[in-house]
Amino acid sequence: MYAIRMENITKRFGNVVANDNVSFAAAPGEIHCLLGENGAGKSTLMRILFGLYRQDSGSIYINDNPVTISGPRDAISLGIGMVHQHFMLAEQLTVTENIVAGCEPRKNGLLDYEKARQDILEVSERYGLRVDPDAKVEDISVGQQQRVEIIKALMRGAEVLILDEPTAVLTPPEVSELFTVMRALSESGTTIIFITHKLKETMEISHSVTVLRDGKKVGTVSTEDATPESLVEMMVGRSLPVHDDCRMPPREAIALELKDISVSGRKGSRARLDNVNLDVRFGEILGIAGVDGNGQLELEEVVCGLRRPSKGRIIMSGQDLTGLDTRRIRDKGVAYIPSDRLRRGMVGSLSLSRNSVLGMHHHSYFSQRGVLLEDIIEKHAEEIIKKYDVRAESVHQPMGSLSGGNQQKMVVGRELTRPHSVVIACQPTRGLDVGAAYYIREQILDSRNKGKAVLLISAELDEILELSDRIAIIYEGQVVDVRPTGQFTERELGLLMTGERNGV
Amino acid sequence: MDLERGVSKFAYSVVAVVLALLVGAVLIWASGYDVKEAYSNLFTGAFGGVYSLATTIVMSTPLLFTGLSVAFAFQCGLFNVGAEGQLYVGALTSAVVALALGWLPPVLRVGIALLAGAGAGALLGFVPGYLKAKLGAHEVITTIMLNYVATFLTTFLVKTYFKDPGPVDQTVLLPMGSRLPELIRGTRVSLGIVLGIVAVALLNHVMRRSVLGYEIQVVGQNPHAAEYGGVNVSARTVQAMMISGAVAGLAGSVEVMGTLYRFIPYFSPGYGFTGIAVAVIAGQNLWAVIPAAILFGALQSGGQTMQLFAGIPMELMTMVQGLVILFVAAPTLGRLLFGLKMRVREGGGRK
Amino acid sequence: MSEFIDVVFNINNVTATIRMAVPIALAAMGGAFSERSGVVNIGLEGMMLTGAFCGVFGCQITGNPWLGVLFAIIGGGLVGAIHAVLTVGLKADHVVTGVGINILSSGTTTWLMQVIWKRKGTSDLVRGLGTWSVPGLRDVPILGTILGTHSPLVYICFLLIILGWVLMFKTPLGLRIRMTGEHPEAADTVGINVNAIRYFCVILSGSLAGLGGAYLSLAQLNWFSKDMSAGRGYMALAACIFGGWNPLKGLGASFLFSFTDAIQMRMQTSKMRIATELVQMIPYVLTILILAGAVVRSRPPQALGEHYESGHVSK
Amino acid sequence: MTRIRKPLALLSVALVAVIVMGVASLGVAAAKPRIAIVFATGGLGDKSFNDSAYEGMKRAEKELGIEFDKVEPQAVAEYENLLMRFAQTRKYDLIISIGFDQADALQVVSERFPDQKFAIVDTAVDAPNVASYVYKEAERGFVVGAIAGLMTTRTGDPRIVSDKQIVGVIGGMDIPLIRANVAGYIAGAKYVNPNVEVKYAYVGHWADPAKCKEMANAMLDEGVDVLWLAAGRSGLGGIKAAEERNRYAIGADSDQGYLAPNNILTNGMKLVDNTVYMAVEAVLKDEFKPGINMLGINEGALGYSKNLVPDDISAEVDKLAAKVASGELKVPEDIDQVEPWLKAQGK
Repeated sequence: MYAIRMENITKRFGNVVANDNVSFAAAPGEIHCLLGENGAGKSTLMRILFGLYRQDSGSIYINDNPVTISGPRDAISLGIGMVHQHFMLAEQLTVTENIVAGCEPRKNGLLDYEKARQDILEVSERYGLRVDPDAKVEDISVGQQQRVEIIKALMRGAEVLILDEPTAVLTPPEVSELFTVMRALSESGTTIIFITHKLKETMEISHSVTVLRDGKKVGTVSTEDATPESLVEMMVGRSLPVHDDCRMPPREAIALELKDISVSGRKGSRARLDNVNLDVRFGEILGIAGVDGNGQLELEEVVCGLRRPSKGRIIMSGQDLTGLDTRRIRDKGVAYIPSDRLRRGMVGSLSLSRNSVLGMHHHSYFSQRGVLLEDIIEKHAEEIIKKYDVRAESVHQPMGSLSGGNQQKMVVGRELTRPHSVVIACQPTRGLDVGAAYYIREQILDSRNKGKAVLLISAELDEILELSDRIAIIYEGQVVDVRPTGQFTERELGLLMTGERNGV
Repeated sequence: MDLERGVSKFAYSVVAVVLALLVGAVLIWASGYDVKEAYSNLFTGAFGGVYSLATTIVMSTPLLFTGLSVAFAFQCGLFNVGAEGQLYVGALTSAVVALALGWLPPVLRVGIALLAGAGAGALLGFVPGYLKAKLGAHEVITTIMLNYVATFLTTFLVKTYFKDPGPVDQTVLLPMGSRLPELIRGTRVSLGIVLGIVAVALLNHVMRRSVLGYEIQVVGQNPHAAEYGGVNVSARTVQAMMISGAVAGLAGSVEVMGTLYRFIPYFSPGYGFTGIAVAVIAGQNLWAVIPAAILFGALQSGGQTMQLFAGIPMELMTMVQGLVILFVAAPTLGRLLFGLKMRVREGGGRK
Repeated sequence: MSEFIDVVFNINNVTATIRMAVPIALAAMGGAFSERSGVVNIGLEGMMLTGAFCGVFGCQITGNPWLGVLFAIIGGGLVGAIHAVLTVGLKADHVVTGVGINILSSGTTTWLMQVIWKRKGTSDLVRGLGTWSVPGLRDVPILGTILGTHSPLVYICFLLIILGWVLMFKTPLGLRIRMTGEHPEAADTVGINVNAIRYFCVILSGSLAGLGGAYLSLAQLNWFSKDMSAGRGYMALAACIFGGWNPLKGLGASFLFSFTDAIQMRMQTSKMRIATELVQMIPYVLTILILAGAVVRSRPPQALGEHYESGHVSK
Repeated sequence: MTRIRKPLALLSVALVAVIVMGVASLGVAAAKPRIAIVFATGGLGDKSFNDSAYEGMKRAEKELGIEFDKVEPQAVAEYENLLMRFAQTRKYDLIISIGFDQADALQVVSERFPDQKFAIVDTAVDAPNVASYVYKEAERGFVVGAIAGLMTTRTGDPRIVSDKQIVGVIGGMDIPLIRANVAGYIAGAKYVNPNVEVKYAYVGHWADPAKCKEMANAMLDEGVDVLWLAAGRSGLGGIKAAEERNRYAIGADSDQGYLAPNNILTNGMKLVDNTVYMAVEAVLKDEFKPGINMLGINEGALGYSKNLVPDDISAEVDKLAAKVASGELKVPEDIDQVEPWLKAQGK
C-alpha cells in the first residue's frame, strides 16, 4: 500500500511541459526524496499534489483510493501538508495566528487564542519544534519560520508532509535539527516528501529517491542502492566540465576596502552590520559565506550606495566613496549583480534594450543632452544578447518574458560590459538551472582572471568554495573570520556560519 | 512592442464606449424616453455641422490637458486625482498674470501667463509628490484633499485680492491681447487645442526618448530597480507629479484665456475628474489621449444637445462615463463578452 | 484668543462631532474591511451615495424608515458587489474601478431621482428615523448632552464598530480576512478561499458605506439630495488609513475630522471673522497634515491592491 | 505614428455614420410660441430659485399656451454653449437665462444673435436685445430680518427659547448676492430691535443639506431663536434642524412653509416665477423691453409670506416694507455698511 501515489501526471504551462507523464509513489512513514535540478518539475508535481495546480492528465491515489484534489483545502482534508520554499507566512501576524488561520479553535464563536497557543506548544513539544507562539513572524529567524510552517502542517493532521527545498535557508545545525524532526515524524508514521537538489542531504536522510529531469521521471531507487555518482548521472544526464582553474596570484593593490562599516537596525534591534572590515584585491574573488539574513543584503546595499552606513568608510582604489549615491559609486567602476534580480536588477515590463542600459543610461555613450540614443542602445543590447548567450527573440521584447536564466544572463552581461574594476556579485546563480549557473560562474571567474576585484556574496557554500580565493564568513552582521579558501574545512565553515567561533 | 499593445487596448476602449452607450440606450428606453431621438441628438450635437464640431473641440480642449496630466502620471505609477485642483490654481494664476502684464506685447503676455499657470499647477503637484516620495502618503488621498484646498483658496484669493468691482466674485475680463487667439471665428475654438496636441507630442517624446522619461518610467514600473539603476526615485516621483500638475494647470490657463476670458470660482464642471476617464481610456499610449479627449468632449457636447432638444438629463452622460471607466478597467470583461484577445497588463495596484 | 477658546471648547462641538462622525466612521470601517482583505476601496463615496438614495427610496415604497435602512444596506452592498466582481473576479485595477464606481453612482442616483420623483436635486420627503433618548443617560450632566439623545443609527453605529472590531481581531473569520490581505498565497495554501473572503469584505464595505449613506438621508435628514455624500466617502478612506485599518481607531479618526469641521462651523458663527474659505479649508488641510504624519507609522496590508489567482503561485 | 492609425480610422467611420444618422433625424417645426430657459448651475430641485423659475414657466405654459425647453448646466463653462445652441435654432421667441453668473455668456451670445430676444434674471446684461431683471436683494433681507428681530422678543412663544435675542442667517456660499441678503437681514433686525445680535455663516456648498443642518445646529446651540436659510438646497437641512429643535426658521425664495408648518415663520420671497412669467408675457404681447428692470418690494417681486407671523408684527413690518418700497428707506447692500447706516438712521 502506498500513502500516496501519482500516476501518469502531465502538466503544461503554455508550450512548456512541466511534468511529462510522471508517476510517483511513497509508502507510509517513508522519507522520499524528489531529486532534480531547478526546473526539473519537482515543485510543479508537488503543487499538483497539494492542489495548487490541476494536472492536465493523470490520477492521484491516497491510500490506494482515487482522489480529486481541486484546492489546498481538499489536500489538507486528505491529510497532505506542504512547507513551501518561500514560506507562506504573513509577517505582520503572530506565529499562533499564522498557524491556526483556516482551522481555528473556537469558543462561543470567537477565536480561542488560548487553546490555539496550548495546541501549538503541545505539538512543538512533541516533535522538538521550538517556537514562540506570541512572536510576530517578521521578528523570528528563518529557521523558526520553517518550524512554524511544519507545525502548521502537522496541526492540520498531515500524514503526508511535503518539504520544498527546506534546507536552502538553514544553517548546518538547523539542518541536522530538521533531520531529527523528520526522522521522528517518519517513525510516528508520517510520510515525508523531500524536494531537494542536494545529493549529500538526499543520501543522509531519505529512504528512497525519485529523480526528475526536464519534467520527466528518470527513475526511483532505494537510497541504499544509490551512490552520489549514480544520482548525479540520473539528475544531470551529462557531466559539466570543471571550470578551468588558471588562478593567477592576486595583485597587491587593494581595489575595495570596507573600514568599520556598521548599519544600524530598526529602532531597538541589533545592528545589521557591525564593524565590518574587508578588503578585496585586484584579481581576486573574496567570497562572503553565511546563512541568509546575516547581513549579506545590507553589505551588498552599503557597498553599492543603496543604503547609508551608520558608521565606517568605503574606499575604492584609494578614493573614499562613503556617502556617495548609487549612481556615483557605480560610475567609479562597480559592476553590480544584485541578489534580487526581479526586484532590483530589471524592469520586467520594459524591453531588453531599455534594460540593457539600466544604470548607465546617463553615460554620454548612451544619451546626449538628455536624449537617449536609441540605435546605440539597441546595438548594445544585441551585443549583450550575442556575447552572453541570451535566448531572446528581439531586443524589443519585454524583459519579463524571458526565463529566469536568460534574465540573469542579461543582467550579468549588462554589468560586465560596463567599464568596471570591481564586481559585486550577489547570489549570482540563485534559482538557475545547472547549465546557466555554470555559465555565470565562468563569467565571474573570467572577470577575476582579467584582473577585476570580485566580491561574491552567496548562500551556496559550494559556490563560494568553488570560486573564491579567500572566504570571509559573516554571522549576525559581523565578519567572524577571513582566510584563503584552502585554509578552511567545510566543517569549520559550517560551524563559523552558525556563530560557533569556539568550535574552531 | 508596447505601442501595438496600446493600440489593441485603445481598440478595446472604443468597444467599451459602444458598450456603455448600449447600456445607456437601455436606460433611456427603460425610463420612457425615445432612444432614437436621444442618440440622434447626441450625435448631431457632437458632430453635426461646424458649430457642433467646434463645440466638441472646445469641450475637448481642457480634457486633453487634464487627460494628458493623469495619463502622464499613470506612466510614473502615480494616480493624480488632483487635476481638478491644479486646474483651478493654474486658471487663477494665468488670469492674474495675464491681467497684470497688460503692458507687455500680447505674444509675450500670453506666453508668460501660460507658463505661470503651468508653474502654479506644478507647485500644487509638488505637494502630493513630495508627501509620497518622502513620507509615503498615498497621492490619491492627498490630491483629493488638495482639490478642496485649491478651490477654496482660489475663491478666497479672487474675492480678497482680484475681484471685479461688479456684483459677482470673479476677476475682470481679460483684454483682447491677453487672450488666446481664436482659430475659428464665432466659436471658442482657440489656440488651446493646438497647444494641447503639442503638449501630447512633447510629453510623448519625453517619455519615449529622453533620459528623464526613461527614468520616470523605470520608477513607475519598478522603484527598486530604479534605485539600483542609480535613479533618484524621490526626485523623479516629485518631478513626474509636478509635470502632471503643470499640464493640469495649463488646462485651467487655456480655459480661462481661451474660453471664459476671466477666472470665475467653481467654473469647472469636473474637467479634472473627467480627465481620469480620458486617461484610463488612453491607457499607456499618450497619443491616444487625443482621440479619448475628443470622445469625451463629444459625449459632453452631444449630451448637451440631447438634454436641450430631447429632454434627456445630462446624468445619462455621467453614467456612460462611469460605465466606460469600469469597462475599460476590466479588460477581462471584454474578453468574456466578445472573446477579444488582448494581453492584460499584469499587476493592477499602484502603491 | 478667548474667543478661540470659546469656539474650540464648547460642549456642543462634541455632540455635533458625534453626529457628523457617524457616516464617516461607518464607511471607514467598511474601508478597513475591504482593505484588510487586500482590495483598495476608493469607491466608498459612491457606495455611500447609493446607500443614501436606496434608503429614501426604500422608505418611500415601504413607508418604514427601518426598511429604508435595509434597502440602503442592500444597495450599498450591491455597489460593493460590482466593485468586488470587477476587482476580484475580473482583476481590474482597484483605484480606477473605484473612481468609475463613484462617477457611475453619482450619475445613476440623479438619473433615478428624475425617473422616480420627476426632478433632480431633492427627493420627496419621507419618514425619517427620528431620535432616541436614552433614559437615565440623558439626564446625566455633560454626558447626557453629548450622548443622551441621538438618532438610533448613532447608537447602532457605535455597536457595529465594536462588533466590527471584534470580528476583525477576535474571530476566526477576522483572522482569515487579515491573512488574506497580508499574504493571499498563505491564506490559499491553508485552504482559505481568498476570493470568497474578498467578495465578502468588499460587499460588507459597500453595505457599511451604504448604512452611512442612510444615516445622511434618513437620520440627519429625511430626503435624498443630489450628490449628498459630498466627499464624505473620501474622508472615510482617509480616516480608515489614519486609523491604521482598525474600526475603532477609524472611529477616532472620524471624530477628529468631524471635530475640526464642527470648530470650523462655530468659528464662522463666532465673532472672529476670518475669511470663510480659509476656515472651510481647515478640515482638508488637517487631513493632509495628518496623512503625511500617519502613513509613516502605519503599514498597509502587504498585499493591498494586488490581484491574486489561485494556482499561479509565484515561482 | 502609423500605429495609431487603426483606432483613428475606426473613430472616423463611427463619426461619419453618426453624422449621417443624426442629420437625417432632426428638425420638426412647432406652431406654438416657444421659449427656452437655461437654469442656474444649482439645478432643479433646490425648492427655491430654479424651482421657482420653473414654476413660472409651467404657469406660462398653462396660461399663455407656450411650449418650452429647459436645460440644467452643471458649471459656468457650459452656459455660453447652451445659449448658443438654443439661439442657433432660431425657433425660440425668447431665451431666458437664470442666474447672475450667466452674464458673460449671454453678453457674447446676444451680440452674435441680434435678432433673438433674451431675458436674464438676477443680473444685468447691457445689450439691445436683452431684458435684464435684477432684484434689490437687500430689501427682502430687510423685511425678514425685521420680522426675526421683532419675533425674538416674544419669549412667551415656546419656539423662542432664549431671552438673549439672537437671530441668525446661513448663506449657501459667501458670494455678493448672498452677502446683500445678509446685510439686509442684519439691518432689518437691528433697525427694529437694537438689542438683537445677528449671527451669520456660510455652508460653502449649495447642495450639502447635512452640513447645513449641522451649521444650523451650531447656531441654535448658541441660542439663535430665528434662523434664515438662504442656502439653496443646503438650506433644507437647516429648516429640518429648526423643526427638530422646535425653533423658528425662515425659508427663502418661494413659500417653504409646507416643509415645516409649525416652524417656518416666514419666507424671504423672491418671486422668480412672477418675473419669468412677466418676461414671457411681455414677449407674447409684443411689449419686450430691453434694459434693466430693477425689481424690489415695490415691484412685487420681493417680499415675505405671512405663514406664522403674528398679526401685530406683520402690521409693523408692512409699514416698514412700504417705506422701503417708496424709497424712503434705502437698505444697505454690504455688511460693512450696516453699522454706519444704522447710525445714520438714528438707531
